[in-house]
Amino acid sequence: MSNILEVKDLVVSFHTFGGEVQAVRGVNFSVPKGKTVAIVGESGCGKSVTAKSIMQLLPKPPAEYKQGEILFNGDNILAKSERDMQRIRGNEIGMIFQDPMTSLNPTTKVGAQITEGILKHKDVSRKEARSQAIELLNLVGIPQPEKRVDQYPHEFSGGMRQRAMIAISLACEPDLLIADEPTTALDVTIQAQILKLMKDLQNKTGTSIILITHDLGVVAETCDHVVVMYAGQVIETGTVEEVFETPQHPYTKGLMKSVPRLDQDKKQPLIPIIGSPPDLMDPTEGCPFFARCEYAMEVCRDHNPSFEYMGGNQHASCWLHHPLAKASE
Amino acid sequence: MMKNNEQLTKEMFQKVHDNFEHAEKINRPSVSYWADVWRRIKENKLAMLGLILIISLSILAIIGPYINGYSYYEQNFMEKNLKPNAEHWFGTDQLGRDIFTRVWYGARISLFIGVMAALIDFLVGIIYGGISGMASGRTDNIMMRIAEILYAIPYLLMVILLMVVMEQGLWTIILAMTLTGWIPMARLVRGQVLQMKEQEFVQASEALGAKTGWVLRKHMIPNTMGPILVNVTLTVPTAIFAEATLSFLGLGIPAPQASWGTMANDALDSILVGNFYQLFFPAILISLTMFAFNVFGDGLRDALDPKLRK
Amino acid sequence: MFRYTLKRLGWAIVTLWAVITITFLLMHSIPGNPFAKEGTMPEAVYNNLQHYYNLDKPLVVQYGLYLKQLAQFDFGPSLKSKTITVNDYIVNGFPVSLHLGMQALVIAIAFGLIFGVIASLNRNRWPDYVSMVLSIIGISVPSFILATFLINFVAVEWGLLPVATWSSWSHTVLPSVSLAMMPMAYIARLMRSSMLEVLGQDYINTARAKGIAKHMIIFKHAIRNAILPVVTVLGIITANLVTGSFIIEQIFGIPGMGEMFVKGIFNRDYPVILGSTIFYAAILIFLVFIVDIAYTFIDPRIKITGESK
Amino acid sequence: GCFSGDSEDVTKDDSTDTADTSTDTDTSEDTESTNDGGEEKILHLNNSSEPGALHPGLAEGTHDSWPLNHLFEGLTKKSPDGEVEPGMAEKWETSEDGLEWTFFLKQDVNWSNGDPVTAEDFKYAWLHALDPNVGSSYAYQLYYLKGATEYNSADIEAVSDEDLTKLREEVGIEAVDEKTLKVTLAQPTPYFLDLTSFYTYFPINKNVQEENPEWYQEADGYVSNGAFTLEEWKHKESITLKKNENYYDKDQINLDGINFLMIEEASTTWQMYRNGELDFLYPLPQDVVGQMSENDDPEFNIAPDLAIYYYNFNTEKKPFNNAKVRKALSMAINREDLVEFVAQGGQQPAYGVVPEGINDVDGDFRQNGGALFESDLEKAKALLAEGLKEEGMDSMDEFVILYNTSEGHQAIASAIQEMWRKNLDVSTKLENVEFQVKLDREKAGDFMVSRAGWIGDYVDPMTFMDLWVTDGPYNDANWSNTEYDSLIEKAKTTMDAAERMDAMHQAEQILMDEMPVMPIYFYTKPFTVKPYVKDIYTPINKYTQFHYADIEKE
Amino acid sequence: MGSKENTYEAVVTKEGREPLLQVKGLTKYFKVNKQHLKAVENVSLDIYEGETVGLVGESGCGKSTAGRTIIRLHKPTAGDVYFNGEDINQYSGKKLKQLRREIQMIFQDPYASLNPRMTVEDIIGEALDIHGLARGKKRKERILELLDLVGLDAEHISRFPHEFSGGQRQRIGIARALAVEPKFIVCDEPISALDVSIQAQVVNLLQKLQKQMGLTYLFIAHDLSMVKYISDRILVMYLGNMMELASSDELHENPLHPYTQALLSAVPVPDPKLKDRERIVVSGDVPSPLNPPSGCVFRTRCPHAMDICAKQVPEWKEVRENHFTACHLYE
Ligand SMILES: Nc1ncnc2c1ncn2[C@@H]1O[C@H](COP(=O)(O)OP(=O)(O)OP(=O)(O)O)[C@@H](O)[C@H]1O
Ligand SMILES: Nc1ncnc2c1ncn2[C@@H]1O[C@H](COP(=O)(O)OP(=O)(O)OP(=O)(O)O)[C@@H](O)[C@H]1O
Ligand SMILES: [Mg+2]
Ligand SMILES: [Mg+2]
Repeated sequence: MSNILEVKDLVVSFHTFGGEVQAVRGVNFSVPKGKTVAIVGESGCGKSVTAKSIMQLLPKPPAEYKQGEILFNGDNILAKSERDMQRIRGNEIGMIFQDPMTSLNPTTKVGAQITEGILKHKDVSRKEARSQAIELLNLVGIPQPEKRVDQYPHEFSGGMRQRAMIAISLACEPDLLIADEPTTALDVTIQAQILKLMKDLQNKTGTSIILITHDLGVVAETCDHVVVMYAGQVIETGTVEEVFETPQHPYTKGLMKSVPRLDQDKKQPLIPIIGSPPDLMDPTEGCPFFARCEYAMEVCRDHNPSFEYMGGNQHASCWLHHPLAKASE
Repeated sequence: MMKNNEQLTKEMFQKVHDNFEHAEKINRPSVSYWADVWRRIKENKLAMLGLILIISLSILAIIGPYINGYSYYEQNFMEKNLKPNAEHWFGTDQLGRDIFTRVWYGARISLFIGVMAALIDFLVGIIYGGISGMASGRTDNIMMRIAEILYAIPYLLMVILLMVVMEQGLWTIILAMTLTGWIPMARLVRGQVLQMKEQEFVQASEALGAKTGWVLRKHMIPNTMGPILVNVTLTVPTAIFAEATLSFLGLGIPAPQASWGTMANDALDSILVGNFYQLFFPAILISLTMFAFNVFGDGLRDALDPKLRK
Repeated sequence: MFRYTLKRLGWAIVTLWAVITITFLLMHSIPGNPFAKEGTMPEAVYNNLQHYYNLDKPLVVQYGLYLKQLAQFDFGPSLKSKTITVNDYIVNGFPVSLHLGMQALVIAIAFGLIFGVIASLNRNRWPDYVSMVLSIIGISVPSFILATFLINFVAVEWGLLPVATWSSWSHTVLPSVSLAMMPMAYIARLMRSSMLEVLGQDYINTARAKGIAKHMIIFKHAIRNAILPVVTVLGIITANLVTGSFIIEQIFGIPGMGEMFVKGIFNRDYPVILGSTIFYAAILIFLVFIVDIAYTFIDPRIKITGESK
Repeated sequence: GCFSGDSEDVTKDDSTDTADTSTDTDTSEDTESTNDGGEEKILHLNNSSEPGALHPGLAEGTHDSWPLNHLFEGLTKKSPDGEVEPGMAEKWETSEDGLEWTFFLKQDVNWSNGDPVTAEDFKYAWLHALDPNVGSSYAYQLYYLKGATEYNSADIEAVSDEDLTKLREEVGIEAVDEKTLKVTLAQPTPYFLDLTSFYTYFPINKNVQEENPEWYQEADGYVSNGAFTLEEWKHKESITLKKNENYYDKDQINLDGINFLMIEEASTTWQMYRNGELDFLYPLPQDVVGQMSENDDPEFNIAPDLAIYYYNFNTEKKPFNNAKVRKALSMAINREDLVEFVAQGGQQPAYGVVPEGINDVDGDFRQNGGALFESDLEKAKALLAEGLKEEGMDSMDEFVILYNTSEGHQAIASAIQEMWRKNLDVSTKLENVEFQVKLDREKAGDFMVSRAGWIGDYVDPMTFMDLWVTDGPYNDANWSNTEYDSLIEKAKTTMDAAERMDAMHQAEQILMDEMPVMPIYFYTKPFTVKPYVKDIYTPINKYTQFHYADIEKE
Repeated sequence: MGSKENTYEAVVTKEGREPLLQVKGLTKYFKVNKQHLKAVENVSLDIYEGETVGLVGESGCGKSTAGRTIIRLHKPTAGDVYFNGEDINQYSGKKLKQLRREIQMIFQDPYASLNPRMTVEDIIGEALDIHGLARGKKRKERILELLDLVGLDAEHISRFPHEFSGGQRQRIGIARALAVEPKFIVCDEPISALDVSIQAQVVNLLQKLQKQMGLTYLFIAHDLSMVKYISDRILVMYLGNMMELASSDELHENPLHPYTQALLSAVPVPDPKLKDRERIVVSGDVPSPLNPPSGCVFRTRCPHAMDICAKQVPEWKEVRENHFTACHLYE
């Protein structure tokens, strides 16, 4: 089996004051070993919830796993106990969060935050853990790691903090690394540094990576596979080349057209996606993209299309690919 | 997901043209900020309990003294120290006065003291803190230092001076409550103002050419109101409580008027002779009021918390 | 750091001076005099007393004399007692109040933190409500009522502890508990909301993602960060506790400093009023300073600079 | 001042340095050790508050006097049934005109440090208290002595040292020899003998005072001449007295010691009494007094007191300038109810100003005088109407009753307020102020009706009667009546007992007719005592005395 | 900084038009703990009517401060700003208020820049009220007109900000700025906080409005691709200092300054075919503005740093036609 992770039909809801938020509604995708899979989509489409579900980090309540399974190396994570999860977290699956400013404990030394995971999962002495931490800091390109390991996060710059976060997540050489928008809060120059670092590390360790982002540029440059999410659903998957060259879902197409390229002419207007994503509190029966879709058909209003194979590695869920749609054109 | 393809017809695959209209539509009904807050408060059972208690206490404070036909001052030595009974629902006190009537009369005074003290704290605090926060720099520094010094001056000394200078009574007590009570409020307001000054919508208003007064009125005050209001609700019971403490020192409301504080203090010795009820009623009402305002204030804080908004 | 301390010290002296001056003026502007009794005493006796305590001098002179005396750390005599001076009051009373206050403080902090943490970890479930109700009781029952009840039931009816005085450890239990209730409740509530805030922070998720067990996260990551707001208020709470509570000392007959202040004012015992005010203000200033220092240890983000906030 | 104090050793362990003040008894404060086979007999009392000074010349008030009365003994003392009996003096003589008194001290009287008590000690003590430089607030208790007033009122700033010495020498005290003290009075004072048992008249050990002017501030080095000595003084906490082995009458003393606490809160002390932590309790919480007297509790006692509770009318303010109005108000209150239901301490309703317990020529002054007015609602109403008409008023304006903050005073004031409202339809407001403020306002005449009380200094009607002479320092009602003034003057100057008493009876009648002050009740001293405490007695003008008390636990 | 006087001359373009806005040697320091935080240092720039000038740079490099100082929300530490030839630093009171009608600002955070307690009507109406532009019925008409202009529904008028999506909110902010009919708008990262899919909504709207009303923009962003797309000319800033100024095409094709080159190369391109292009990744982080490096502020991260860079501030020069830069490489 070449997939390290397979998410099957995952459904996650939040029970809030206002009612049930169906944050994730049937997500399917898989992560091949040693590859980088991007999850893209607008804010609030369920990327982070999906990622946290893999780590089982969602607070229950309000979160509830209603359906589906997450197979990590063939084992269903959702069926595991909190204790087993603690063994997996940090050890087999590492995670990097979006905001390096808030993801580190401000009152604990960076070194201690790195060694914490090592001490938990590996049978090493404190001293050894510390030297490993220094090594890790060195690995992620922090100068003078011997000194830095005894500093507090606030003494680090934003880029360094994110490097430290990466060091923490890589401390136990996990098989899978989930990076939830690791560069969104950073400047382009720093982003370039971090992405390069991640690529280099992957080449060295062969870790599989799930990279969550909404920057298509980042996806194109760093990932092998793409998962496009919209309103809690996966609407398209495929290799980067497939999705960028032959996007099958109007939403994916819209995403491509709404960002300018450096070489794009000013005269050539951008094409935005009109409106905003639907409310996940009570989503419609039909295609969630219906209200914003320029190709919308009557069938889309009340019927949610199924996730279909498009050839190659590509899947998409759109009625346009239905034989009847092609026929009516 | 659709599996039953047989239902699909060709007509269904006609293009829809008018659907962009929907895209910009907002489906949710329009709710104002306060309506939203109210909705969230309503969902907080504890806070609602607090609110209901506050309302009930207020209503009883208004009508309570008239319910059973006694007056708060009438004494009947033949009926002193009676346990609660059909005639005197909460019993009578050392001078044979009806505790039920007195307790609700006391509710008026205590609640009035609490609310007025909170209001005055609020007004003074908002003005002082507002000026301090808006001025910033040296003025701010000096104003805050003055408040600091004031805080270190013996409170009781000021209260006694006040009691001497002013005629004894309700307003003097209220003033006594607010002598330094406004300081935390001023600090809070100042903090809020400083925070608010950095908010983009305030800067937007400034960019539009708004004057300080305008910014204060239109933006600062309405937006700092949340935490301040929470503080106000929490000041009410604090003042009631503080009045009770002053009563212990004999500096409470003059007889025969009664506040919960003076009643509790007067009844303190009654438990020595086993008349717990004399202390029980005022004490439980103080506690209930504290409880009510506190949970309501907490609920309000939660409801106003922008982090919980969505 | 040294410069900072010096700066704080300078400001402390200015504050104290302002407090002294205002208190001096205030106390001399309230009517009454320390020697008044039911019916007046003969003119001569009164004059002798006034003279004896320099009260016949103009206020400015008295003020000057007092400051001079103060510069030698002498708070002067008590006008009501020929036996103990204000210094004695403090030297005798403060250790007692300190003992009582520290004991109450320990109770308040320990239980306050425990209740707060438990409540926050079980938000909107019964442990939350229980600790909430407990802390509401803590802040809503005036201490004189609580103390009276404790004496009546715990001491007299059930005979578990002695009623009053300050003679053995068992005598200190009831007053400490009575005194601790209010700050305990306050700390519990503060801790609860602060914990809730911290538990929602990203770094808690980071720790969980490392596979750290829940209780370790709470101890190593949550509490330490959540305790910061508690530390801020600890200065004032401690100052209030260790300088004595009049009500608690009065009810339990404890020879602390609390009554010094209140009685001083009621008796117009000028040196006692000034002495206790200065002492209280000094303690307050000192503790706030200590809290600021402590802050830098708990929160490495805060560096002591010349700025005071 | 001499108050810069070297008393920093107060916090040290007090159970150590007692060897030099005590003789042969165990120095341990524990009750385990014994001196006559049984348990140590220590009585536990509550003195309510820290004494200001345990020094006869500097003491003021009851908190000082209670321990002081057990520590010291004057020329005379009071017997358990209230009679004056020899103390340090074994006998005395009076001159014909009542101005010269000669006291002969007992031979075997000694200080607790072994020094003999001498006439010089008395002279020294009294002059010390009168010294204007000492600032004794009870110095005026010695004003009966010739030249005492002059000496004490000398303007210290102005007077020269020689002049002051001269004034001092002119005070009428003379130590004729070691054991003979001659006293010359300024005026004949029939009750002088009674005064000599008062604490300002106690001696102090001259040598001790001169060697260490602060001897009285700590138990260590404390020297007294009474039945007990000071064993331990934990400031603001407790005072422990121990039997004085040098006391001439020590065989009569059964207790090993007395322990005074200083807890002010009456409810706390009552709980301590209930819990067995106190053996005797005075004062008691009002509610407790009410309940105990209702239940006829065997531990409950009511001792008489020499004090009156009354209201001042400000006779300079309309309509209280009108005697009819004043009288109407006084007649409209029900004193029996007030005493029974509000004050609850077995107090006596007052229809005069002199309480019971003071001897007349024959019998009791109060009983001989009887009730000088009566409560009568109808008459009160009529009088009020009449009085108001005389003042040209239709009705009584609302006025304020001023009292100093205290629950007891508040209860009385509330009850009187209600009685006036109900009976005369007169509305009033209550204003409680701090004690200090009340005094200030009374002095300034800034009141309408104010609460007051007076505790007799000595056991003679005069201690009450001379309060209301024109411009008298205690005459807060600002009342003036020449007839009354001359009657008081007459009573003060005559040595003829019958004439004196008669003049005072007449004066009291005038006072009650004019009613510048409205008597309410005479105080009592309700107390509780455990049944195993025996042989205590309560002189009318003092707290309960334990000199001869004993503890007999089964 | 001996080049202050010459700077302005150098910046004048040869088109001969009078610039709408002239910034001369603008400097803004903040006092932080008794230290100077050099947020903006000696920035000079002319902006011509109807053009869009982009301002890019890393976070904290002083873009917002520059924008705010230009429109007098901050008082400059040094330097002048001329609007229509008049020195606006001398303005106060009435004149300043008048200036507020000419110059407006759009803010970065669509959540924070709208008062959550005001309806859309009040938010947009505020501008009208402050300047007394319309009252009563006319006020409402004007607001509806503005809503229409930014593509919002009339029925949105009574709604509160939290009911809108980010893009809609940003449009409300634009409507508010437009209410006073300004000539010049500082757009302080108006799209950075928006989802890619809706960024285009705002950008398109801004472009449409510019065409319709002849607006002039100072467009601040850190996303080079969007800046390039929308701007006529681009000014690159680093640590408060100007690095490079050129027309957007010129800047893209011939970046002169090593920093610009690094910036351009760091921008990820949404094209998998270009995945393996050679990139210049600058190392390290931006130094603290409290203690900026001597000489050229970029030298600490510059791959071409030379000895002189530490010693001397590079001069602001026109290296190619209408293409300015401050770099020792071009001396
Ligand atoms: N704890 C929670 N309680 C209620 N709803 C939640 C909670 N966490 C997430 N949601 C909801 O789930 C949905 C998906 O959120 P998620 O965080 O996965 O979005 P995202 O794709 O990561 O967006 P972003 O790009 O902003 O990070 C959102 O609508 C959000 O409101
Ligand atoms: N009011 C202020 N007081 C003190 N320092 C300030 C103030 N405003 C900005 N600064 C500082 O000035 C520098 C420049 O800030 P500015 O906001 O202009 O940067 P920016 O380029 O807009 O960054 P971003 O991309 O993050 O918005 C920063 O170091 C910032 O901390
Ligand atoms: Mg997310
Ligand atoms: Mg900015």
